[in-house]
Parts: sequence; C-alpha cells; structure tokens
Amino acid sequence: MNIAIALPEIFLLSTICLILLLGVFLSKDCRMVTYLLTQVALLATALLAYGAMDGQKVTGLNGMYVRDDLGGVLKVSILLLTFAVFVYARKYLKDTNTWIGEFFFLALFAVLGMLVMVSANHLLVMYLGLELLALSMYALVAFNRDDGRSSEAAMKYFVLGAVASGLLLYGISMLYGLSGKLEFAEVMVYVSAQNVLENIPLLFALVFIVAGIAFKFGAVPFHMWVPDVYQGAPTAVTMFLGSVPKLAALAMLLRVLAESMGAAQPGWAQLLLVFGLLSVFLGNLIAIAQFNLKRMLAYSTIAHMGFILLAALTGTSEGYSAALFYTITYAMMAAGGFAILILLGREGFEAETLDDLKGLNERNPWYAFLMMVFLFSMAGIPPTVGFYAKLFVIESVMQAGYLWAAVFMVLMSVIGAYYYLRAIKMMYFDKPEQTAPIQAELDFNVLISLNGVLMVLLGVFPGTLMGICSAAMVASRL
Amino acid sequence: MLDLPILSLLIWLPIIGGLGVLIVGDRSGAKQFALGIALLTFVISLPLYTHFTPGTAEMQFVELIPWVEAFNINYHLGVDGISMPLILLNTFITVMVVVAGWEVITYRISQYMAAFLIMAGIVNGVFAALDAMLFYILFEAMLIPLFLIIGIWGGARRVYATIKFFLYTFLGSVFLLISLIYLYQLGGSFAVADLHKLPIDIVPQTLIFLSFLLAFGVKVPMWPVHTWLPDAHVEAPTGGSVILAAITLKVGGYAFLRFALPIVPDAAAQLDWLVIFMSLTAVVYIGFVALVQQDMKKLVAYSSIAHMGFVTLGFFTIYGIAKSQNVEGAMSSAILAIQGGMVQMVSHGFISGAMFLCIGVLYDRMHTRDINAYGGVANQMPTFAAFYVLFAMANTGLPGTSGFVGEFMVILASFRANPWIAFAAATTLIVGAAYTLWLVKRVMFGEVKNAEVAALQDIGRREFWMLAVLAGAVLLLGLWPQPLTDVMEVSIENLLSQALQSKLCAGLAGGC
Amino acid sequence: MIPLSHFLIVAALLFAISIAGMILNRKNVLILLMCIEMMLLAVNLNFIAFSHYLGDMAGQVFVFFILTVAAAEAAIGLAILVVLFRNRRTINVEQLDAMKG
Amino acid sequence: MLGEYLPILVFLAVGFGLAVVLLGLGLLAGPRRPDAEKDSPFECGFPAFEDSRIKFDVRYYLVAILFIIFDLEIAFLFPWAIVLDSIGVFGIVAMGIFLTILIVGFIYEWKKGALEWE
Amino acid sequence: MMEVLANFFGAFLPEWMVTLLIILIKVVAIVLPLILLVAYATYAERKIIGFMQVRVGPNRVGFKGLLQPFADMFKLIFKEIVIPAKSNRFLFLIAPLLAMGPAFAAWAVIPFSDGMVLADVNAGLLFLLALTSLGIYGVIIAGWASNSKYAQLSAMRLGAQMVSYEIAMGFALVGVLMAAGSLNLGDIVRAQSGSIFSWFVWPLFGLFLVYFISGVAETNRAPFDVAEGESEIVAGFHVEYSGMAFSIFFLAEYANMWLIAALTSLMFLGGWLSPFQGLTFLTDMPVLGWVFGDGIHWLLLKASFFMLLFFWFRATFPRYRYDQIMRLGWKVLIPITLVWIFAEGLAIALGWKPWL
Repeated sequence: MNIAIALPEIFLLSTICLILLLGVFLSKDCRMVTYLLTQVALLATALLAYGAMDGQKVTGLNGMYVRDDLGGVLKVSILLLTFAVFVYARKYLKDTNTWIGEFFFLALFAVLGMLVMVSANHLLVMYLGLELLALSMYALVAFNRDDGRSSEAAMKYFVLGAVASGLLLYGISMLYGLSGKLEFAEVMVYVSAQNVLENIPLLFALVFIVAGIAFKFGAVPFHMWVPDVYQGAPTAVTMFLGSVPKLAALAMLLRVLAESMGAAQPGWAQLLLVFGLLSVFLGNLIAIAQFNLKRMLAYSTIAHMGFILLAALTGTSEGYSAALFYTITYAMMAAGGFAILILLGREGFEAETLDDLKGLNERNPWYAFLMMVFLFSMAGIPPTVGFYAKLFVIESVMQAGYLWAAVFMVLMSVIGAYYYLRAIKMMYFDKPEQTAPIQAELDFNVLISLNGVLMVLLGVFPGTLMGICSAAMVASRL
Repeated sequence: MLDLPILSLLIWLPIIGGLGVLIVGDRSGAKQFALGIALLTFVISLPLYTHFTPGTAEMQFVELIPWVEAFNINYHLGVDGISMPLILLNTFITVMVVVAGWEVITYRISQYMAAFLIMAGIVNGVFAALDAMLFYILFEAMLIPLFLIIGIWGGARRVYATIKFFLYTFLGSVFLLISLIYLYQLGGSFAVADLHKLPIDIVPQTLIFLSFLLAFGVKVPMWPVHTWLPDAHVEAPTGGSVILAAITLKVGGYAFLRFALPIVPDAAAQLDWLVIFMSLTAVVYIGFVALVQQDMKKLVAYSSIAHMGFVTLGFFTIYGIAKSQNVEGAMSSAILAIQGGMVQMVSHGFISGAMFLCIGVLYDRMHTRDINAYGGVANQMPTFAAFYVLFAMANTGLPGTSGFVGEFMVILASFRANPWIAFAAATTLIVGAAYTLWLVKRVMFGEVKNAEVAALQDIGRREFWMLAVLAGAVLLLGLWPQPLTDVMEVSIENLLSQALQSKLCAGLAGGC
Repeated sequence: MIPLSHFLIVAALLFAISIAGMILNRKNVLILLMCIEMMLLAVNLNFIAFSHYLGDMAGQVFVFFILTVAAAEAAIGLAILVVLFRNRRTINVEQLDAMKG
Repeated sequence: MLGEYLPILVFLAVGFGLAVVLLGLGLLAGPRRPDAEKDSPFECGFPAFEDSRIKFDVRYYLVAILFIIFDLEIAFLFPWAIVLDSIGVFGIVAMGIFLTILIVGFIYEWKKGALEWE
Repeated sequence: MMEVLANFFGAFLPEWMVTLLIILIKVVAIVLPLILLVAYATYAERKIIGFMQVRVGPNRVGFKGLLQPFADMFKLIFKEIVIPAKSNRFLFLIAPLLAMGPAFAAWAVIPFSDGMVLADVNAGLLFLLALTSLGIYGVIIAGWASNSKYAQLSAMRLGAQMVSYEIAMGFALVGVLMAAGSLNLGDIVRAQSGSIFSWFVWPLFGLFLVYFISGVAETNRAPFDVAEGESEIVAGFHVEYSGMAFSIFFLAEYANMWLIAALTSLMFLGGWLSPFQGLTFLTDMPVLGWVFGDGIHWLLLKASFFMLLFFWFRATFPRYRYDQIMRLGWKVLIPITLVWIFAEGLAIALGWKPWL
C-alpha cells in the first residue's frame, strides 16, 4: 500500500475540493482568488509530478497504480498545458460573460482524470480515469447553456463517447474473461503466452479495445464527433479538448496496448494502421472543404491523430517516443492556435470562421506571426517543431518497415499544407474585415508568445524533448 | 584561415538582423538598418573567397556541433568550390534586392526587408549545410519567407501564385525527406559525406533518384514541373522575382550536384537520358513558349527555365561523356560540363536578377508589364536602355558576357557526349536571341508609343548604381571567368570521382 | 449449471441490440440514452458471468464501478438533454444538424 | 445459494397475481358505463385549460440526479459496512475519505441552491 | 409440519412441484394474515383517529363496526373502474400492480421469529431496499398514464419526495449494517440480542428517528402527504383511479406501512426479541415465560406500536409544505445520518464496537 505514488493526484484532488468549497463560500468578486489558486495548484502538482520522476517504475495501491517516467512526462505536460489553457481561457470567459468557477472545476476534474489514466496500472483504474475525464468533458462542451450548438455538440459527444466507452468496456470484459486478470502486468503475462493472430477471442477483444481507444483519439472511422464538438463547444473548451486530452489518450494507448498487450502488437498494429491511414487521409482531405476555422482544425486534428496512431503501431520504443513527442508538441500548437482564435474574439463576438483571420497581420503583426508559427508547425514545415514531430514519426514508421505508409503520410501532409496555407493567406494577404483592436492582458501575451517561440525553439533544438521522450520510454520499459 | 565561424555568421547575422528589423518596425531607419545588415553579410562573405584554398576538395570553414543526437543530426557547415560561389552570389544579390526595394516598397517595409534578410540567411545555410537534415530543414524553411514575399507584396493573383509555388515545392521536398530518412536508416547518418560513401542497391537508388529529381527538379525548375515559376515570377514583387530567379533556382541545381549525383550515381547514370530529355525540352520548347509571351516578366521567367535547362543538361551529360570517351578525356570533358553548369548558374543569377530589376524599373514607372504598352523607351531613358540592352544580350549568350561562357561550356561538353544533344541545345541560342531581341526591340526602340512612355524619367542614382554593379559583374564574368572556374576545379573533380563510380553493392568489395 | 457461453451469448445479443437500436433509431435522443445503458448492462452481464466462472471477485467490483459511472453518465446525459431541449425545443435526432461542413 | 431466492420469486408472483386477481374482480364485478364527461381528466368543473402533459420544474430532475448519485454512494457503503470488521482502520479511513469527498459535493450543491424549493 | 405436507404431496407429484407447492403454502400463510392486518389497519386508523378527534369512527357493520373493512372491500369491488379516455390503458392498469407487487413481495425476507422466514437470503436488506424503491414505479406510471395534470403533478412530487427520503433511509440502514455486520435481517435481529439495551435503538437513536421519519415519508403518509393534498392537487396521483384499481393502491399503501413498521422493529427494536430478554426469572416462568420470551408476538406488538404512531401522526400533525418536506429530507435528515455514520465509524475505529 504505497499511497505516495499517487501524491500528485491526491494533492490535486484535495486542492480541487478546497477550491470547490472556496468557490461557493466566497463572493462573486473573489473569483480571481479561486482562479489563482487553481493555477497555483496546477503548478504545484506539476512540481510534485516532476519531483517523482526518478527513472524507476514503481507500482502500488495493490498494483493498481504505477509511477514511472513516462507518467511523469505526460503528467507534467498535461499540467503545464492546462495552466496555459486556463490563462487563455480566462480571456474567453471574461469576453463571453461566462466566467463562473465551474469551468475551472470541471477542467480540473478532467485533468485529474487524465492524471489517473496516465498512472493507471489496472484496467479498472484506466476506465475510471477515462470516465472522469469524459464526464467532465461532456459537461464542459455543454458549458454555454444558452447556445443550441453547444448543447447539440455535447449531446453528440456524449452519445458517441458513451458508445466508445461501451465498446472499450466490452473489449475489457472479454479480455478479463480470457485472462482472468485486470492488472496490466498480469494481462501481459497472459497475452505473451498467446499467438494473437490465431486466438480469435483475443482478437475479438482487441478490436473492441482498439475501437474504444481510437474513438478517444478521434481517429477515422470513430471521428464523427470531432468536427461537431470542436465547432459547437465554446472556444475555450475546444482549446482544452483539442489539446490536453490527447496526451491522456496517448497514455491510454501506451498503457493498454503497448504495455499490457505489447505481445499482441501484430494484432492491433493492423487496426491502428487502417485507422491511422484513414485518419490522415480523410482528415486532411475534408479539412480543405472547411470554412469554419474550428471545424478545419477539427479535421486537422483527426489527421494529426492519424500520425500518432501510425507512430504507435510500430510497436517499437522509438515509435512510442515519436508518438509521445508528436502528441506533446501537437497539444502545444493546438492550444496556441485556439488561443489566437480566442484572442480574435471580444465581448459579444466569437471568432470562428476563416474570414475572421483576415488581415490579422495588419491588425497585429505579432499575433499573426505567432499564428503562422502554429499553423506552419501543424503543417510540419521546418524550422517549427511540427517538422521534427513528423520526421520522428515517419522515421519510426519507415524503420518498422512501412515505407509505403510513410510515403502516403508525407503526401497527405502536402495536402494538409494547403489548408494551413489558406489560413495563413487570410492573415497575411487579405484585408481585415474587422478593425476592432485586439487586446489581451499581460499574462495572456506572455504565455502565447512563449508558446509560439517554444514552437520555433523546439524546432531548432528538438534534442532535449526527444531525449526526454526516449528516456521515458526506456524507463517505462516500452 | 580566420577563426571566426564565418558560415554561422552568414546564416545567423541576416536572420537575427531581419528579426531586428521587424522590431524596429516601419519607422525610418528600418531600410538603412536592413541595408547595413545586407552589406555586412556581403562583406563577411568575402573572406570565403579570399581565404579559400582552391587546391583541395576538402570542405573548408567547417563547423560541426552536435544538434539532434537522437537522429545523429549535426549542425555541420562547410563550403567547397561548388557552394562557395553560390553563397557569394546570394549575399551579393541580397544587397541588390534590398536596394531595389528601397523606394518602391511602401507597404510594410520592415517586414519586407526582414523577409529578404531571413531568406538570405536561410539560403546561405542551404549552401553551407553538410548535414542532409540540416539541408532539408533550411531547404523547407526557405519557403516561408518567399511565400510571404510573394503573397504580401505581389501582384493581383499573388495568392494563387504563392500557394501554388509553396505546394509544388513542398510536394517535391517531402519525397526528399522520405529519401533522406531511408538513407539514414541505411547508413545511420545524415552527414553528406557519409551519404556519399553509402552503398545502395539499384532499385532503391532509382527510387531515391526519382524523388531527388522531383524535389530538386521542382526547384530548378525543370520541364514539366516548371509551371509554378512563371506564376510566381509574374506575381512576385521585383525583389521577390530577383531572389527567385537568382537564388532559389540555384538551390535546385546545387542540390543535384551535392545529393543526386554523388549519392545515387548508378541511378543517375541509368536515367540520365530522362533528365537530358527534360532539360532539352526546357531549353527548346520553353524557349518557344517565351517567344509568345506578352508579359515581360513571364518572358524572362520562361527564359530562366530555359537557361536552367542548360545547367541540368550540363550536369547530366557527364554520364554520356563517360560512356563515349576514354577515361582521361572523359574527366576533363565532364569537368567542363559541370563547370559550365556552375558558371551558367552564377551568371544566370546576375543576368536574370538584372533583367528583373530592369523590368522592375519600368514597372515602377508604368505599373504595367505588358510589352505592348511600351515602345520607344530608349528615347526617354537612354541610360537605362543601355543597361537593358546589355543584360538582354547577356541573356542571349552574347560572347563577352557571362551568359556566353556557361552556355558555351555546356554545349562544348555535351558535344562530346552526343552531338545531337549539343545541336539541340545550341538552338536555344537562336531562339533565345529571337525572343530577347524582339523584346528589346518592342520595348526600347521605335517610336514613343504613348503619353505614358513619353512621360518616363530616366533612372536615378540608386537604380543606376544597382544596375551598374550588376553590369560590371556580368561583363567581368564574361571576359574573365577564370577566378570562378578555378575555385571549382578540384571540388568538381572530387565530385566526379564519386558521381562516376558505381555504388551498387555488387560493385563494392565488401558488398552491402 | 448454466454454461458460461449462454451468458456470453445473451450479453452479446444485448450489446448488439443496443448498437442496432442506436443506429436504427432516428427519432428520439432518449432512446439513445437507453441504448447506452443497455450496452453497459450487457458488459456488466459479461463481467459478472466471467467473475462467477473464474471465481474472481475483481469482475464484480468492476461491475460496481461501471454501474456508478453509468449513473453519473446518465445524470450528465439527461442534463445535456434538458439543456438541448430548452435550446432547441426538440430531441429529435434528425433535427440535430445545426453544424455541417 | 440461489435457491434461497426461489421463494422470493414465488412471492413476487403471488403479489402481482393477487393484484391482478383483485383488479380482474373489480373489472368483472363493477359496471362499465363509459361517458365522455366521466372519462375526461379530472378538472374543477370546467374544461381543461391546457394539455395535461405540462412541463415540470427542472428541480424534479435535479432531485432525480442527486438521488442517483447518493444512492450509489450508499451502494458503496453497504458492502463496506458488512466487512467493516475485517478491513480494520484502513477501511474506515478510506471510507472516511470517500464520504468527505461526497460531503464536499453535498456542501457544494447545497450552497449552489440545488436543494432549494422556494 | 412442512415435512408432513411434503411427504404427502411427494406421493403423487414430482419433486419440483412439491417444492413449489410448499413455498406457495408458506406464501399464502404470510399473505392472508397480511391482508387481514391491512384490512384492520384501515379500521384501526379510523377508530383511533376518531377517538383522538372525539368521534366514534365506524360502528355500524358488525360488532363495533368490526366488519367495516369487508364492507368497504365489497363496495369497492362492485364500483366501476373508470379508465379515462386519453389515458394509456395498458400503463393505467399496470400501475396498481406495480405498486402492490413489491409491497407484498418484500415480506418474503422478513423474519417473523427466529428461523421463521420464507427466504433466508443473505442480501435481505438489499432486496428490501430494491423493492421499496420499486414502489415508485407504480406511482410515476399511474400519474403519467392517467393523463391528468393533477395526477402527473402529484406523481412527480411524490417521486421526488420518495427518492429524497430513500437516501436518508439508506444512510440510516448503513448505520445499522455497520453495527450488525450483516445484510441478513435475521442476523441483524440476532445481533441485538442480549437485553433490551442491546437493541440498536439506543446507540443509533438518531438513525432510528431518521429511519422512521423517512419511512413515513416513503409511504406518503401524513404529515408528508402533500402528494395527496386535497386542497391543491385533489387526490394525488391516483385521482383518476376508482373502484378496485384505487383500492389496490390503498392496499399497497397500508402494506407498506406495515412493512416500515416491521422493519423499524426488526432493525432498531430487536424484532421478535423480547424486551425482557436476560431477565431469566420472567422468561423461565412456565406459561408466562412463553409470553415474556422471544416470539412473533413481540414483532407484532412492536409493529403495531409503529402503526399507532402512523395514525397518531395523522391525527396530530398539520401537513408539511412541499418545500419543507424537501428541506427536511435533504438538509436535516441526510446531514444527521452522515454525521452519525462518521461518528459510528470513529467509534468502531476506536474499538467501541462491543458496546454497540
């Protein structure tokens, strides 16, 4: 019974409870207090998670929980990104007059769910973390109670999300029935003894589990929710949804598929290959037809998730660290991109179409530059970090012998470059439709600048982050 | 040798200077600042030539810092006789471009200047990179400033042009990326020198060669993937056109020498007919296309394609030469061919840059590039006309100008390979003369066409010096190409020793 | 003793029916919610059957948690439904098409 | 073990059966004279103003949700209470944490006014 | 006795039928007295409330009106069952069944005396909790199927009220469970044996109050009977019901009252245990010893006491307003139970369990 391994989560939960109570007892004028407390809590938790990284893999809580460097890296990324997202979101919430504590509580609970997922060493814990994340997310998407699109998006997200967890659970139940175990290490022992391609029930279970995971990624053919949710949700929520949970989804993939069913890689790799290629293909293709920026980014997310799946399917340590690198950097650029979108909005006006980007360079060259960096990074153009992310993935995919898949991926990223370019075109080459000044507070400006500069810095010096990712995989024996 | 990391300075000074210009913003002084940076870069680049040791094929001014250790990517810079002149060309042209935009650009001047400076730094990096991934990154990064230059300051259809330009080149280069990763997996290194030594089987060689061909061919541009170039040229601002024609096209040619020939020589030898066919098509067919252009810039753009055809022709005739002659003669002829291509590249950098600047001069006054709108300009702008005619002549390859040297060398060399190729290439002299002279005739001579032409003012001091310097360069290179060819000689020999040697597994002692 | 496969078949049937119900139903969101519940119950049946035949309590504990989560899920689902109805005046699946593209 | 539940099943059947018998008896023995007025929904002597499918206060729904949540907490408490003897202080502390979180939620909803019916 | 019957039937019936038949006989042995109890509860109620309000109550049919329940029953049987025109016929008729089935079936697990239980299941309490919750279906369906806004409004109110008090009830049960350590009702009673001071009512007095109050509210009795508030929503969810259909709801209500009364006795007052337990000089007496000793009569007595309380409340307390009901449930009873459970947990952690 080693409770200390869940220290960051316990700390975060305690703080959430505290903030929750403070939130209801303090008057409305004091909401800044809870906000600051939230941010401090995130940073402190990140510190705790960072401090727990010691290159060891320790399991505890009856083998249900694990603390390792992979978890540490993911947790720190999740917490820091959430920190940034909250700073960005604050402006949105103020602009739309929806600043109530619930946004932060719900998001914090989602973060807690993600942390649990990251550290899960047991299918039940994984499921609980997943649901904590998902339930908070459903509520967040419906956050704007008076917006029909928001609630419609939430409904779609909810129904499909519930179906996905149903699929996942069904798979888990089959796996449980086959192996009689739920702990990853024990499942691994069972799976390692099987010839996965000939064990039909195991394959059957695998299909369901992979489908559930693919849904969380928003990979084709389980992508239906992504565009609607991205479009319908309030932009601050879209930003959160579009960035941080991807890390948790990756954690789920790594823990469930790679860690506990690594021996079944020939089985799930084929599924991931199909899902990944379809995602890269459809995501990029449909994104071209979008005029709503949020929707476009949604399809682009689908394409990016395809890349991550393809990286993960290799089943090699290198592929996993490529996926991790990709996910972390993608989450950063997505958060930045949506932050710019938030920036374009103001009281009573929400920016969400491509036209709203028009003439951004004339309105504010620095923001335009940052947005360009984010978009180029998504497109994978050097010297932004997106390039290295793609390089890392393609390299590992080729290493694993999927040369044609790699060729397909780069071709699709050329198509992807087109719609990113279109957005950049709007910013730089078109006349602005709106002339209202773009304003943001200091914290926002500092963070978004940092975010953008980081995209370039990491693009120029990707070695450190790559090293961290690889080391995490090594430490977690993946 | 200087102890300064000259190559790094050449890369980072303009980039940081460009960012500095951005920070200065559209205030007075931004232009001066940009010019200062450009001049300083040019001055710093001069030691590359003066301190260059021509007698060795070794890389010089080498800098090597580990960069991304996970992939064994290094920040590895260095120049040899092939890349050094191109860097000089780039720093020189950058000064020209900054000057060219001096008064013309009124809109977001600091961003304009910054884009060019950053571009210059990146291109220097491309020429100096000795690590394939570093090369690739800079090769791609080059697109961003150019994309913005065309898109923001370009003409009416600039958006179409710039996106087309971006996607064409991006499409080509992603194949390069795949090939590089493949090579990395074979050899575990991205260092160009290591790649040169890597034995590869014929099938992968062929595929890699094709992807190189696509990547660099788009950049050069070769027929039939050239279609982005006229659009980009037409829509780009004058400075953009100059950079495009004078610098970025050279990147493609340079990359053939640095990558395609030495890394996959067998495939190149096997498929040289394809490249030669494409080059000849560019030379002949595109020449005819140029003939019918109404837009001055388009005409020059097509002529650029034709001239770049010579470059690739020169590079790839070496296999024909090697096959048709004994070893001794082959070597000198092949050197001649590649030297011709290189001289042609440098000279084309000057000439096309100058041509576009000239058109820019006219366009700034008349705001049209339609040939029909002009006529009798020489009457109003005699000094300008003199320069114009000189550059036009150089463009046709008039002996005594730099244009002649390169073309002549290439034709001479290709004659050794196959007289018919030489013959076909030589037709360009006629066609080129036709479209250029016709252009000059229609624009410069004859009666003053209309009131606007009548109101033209001759070039000012800034324009004069700009064109004068270029004219000087064109004439100097045309009359005395020795300094240029000398520095290349050994490097090209070294290159040929790799390009003409089989790298198939079977041909090697140890196998694969 | 009823063999394990019987339970599994029933669970699989329930699961399939709920999926089919979700796909075929084009009218009412509530039916979707019910299908989701049924899906989870099918899973629960699976777990309990396995748990019983494996003689392992973990499966039943899992069911406990699934039930809890299902309740929370139903709560949130209904909440979203209420909000949706208030905004849209309909819970017809086919009319939920405000977003396209 | 499951055999113990057979009587319950029988009892359930008898319970329902009894109700069915009684209802059947009423239906058989009682008269049946339908009449439009009699069969209309109950009103205070005048035609109904509105449809009987009236909208309900959202608080009913809120109560339902809260019920589900709390009832499930109770479901967790039940097995815990049974094995209290064997899990010792650890079990009690664990449930204390669980209940504390529950109470935090309870305070939250109380303060948010979810329990007000004014 | 059962063996005799089993042997008798076993002679000409297959075994499973015998089992079934024996169970059936037992069930009937429970149900019939139950119906009688229910019938006389109505009589008692009228009599007692009449007494409290200085009236005589029913006194015409039979001796002192003792046959009144039967008269009522016959009257109801011959009344027309009106099925409203726009109602959902099927649900309208199903609803009373859903109300009555669980109210009766719950008795399956009630131990009347030591070993005197139909189904001695381990999860008896869970089963009870489930069945009492089921009753709400009858209410909601009845309200909805009637297609009358009064019925529907009342059904919603009652639903909310029942679920609210069920939570408090559940928490109170948890307290009992912590003390008893079993879900089996028989075991719970046995855990209280020793003397009258071993009954859970003493250490769990708060929970006992909460439980009984919740029970009153669960059965929708005064003072928590707003769902039937005549002044607002007429007769509640069964306003459209008449005749036998109505009387089934009525039966279910009284059966539930008895159930709550019996459960309160079982869980807090030691069920069939005699209050004189441990006083050997009383229990060892020849004939009276049987009276003073444990037995079903104590359960009956205790349950009757709670029935009396039910009637007494009705005669005494004014009706709560709906918001007051909800407030009492959520803001008073639930916090009390939570605190009590915490305290009880603490006590157990500190090792005071034997005292419980």
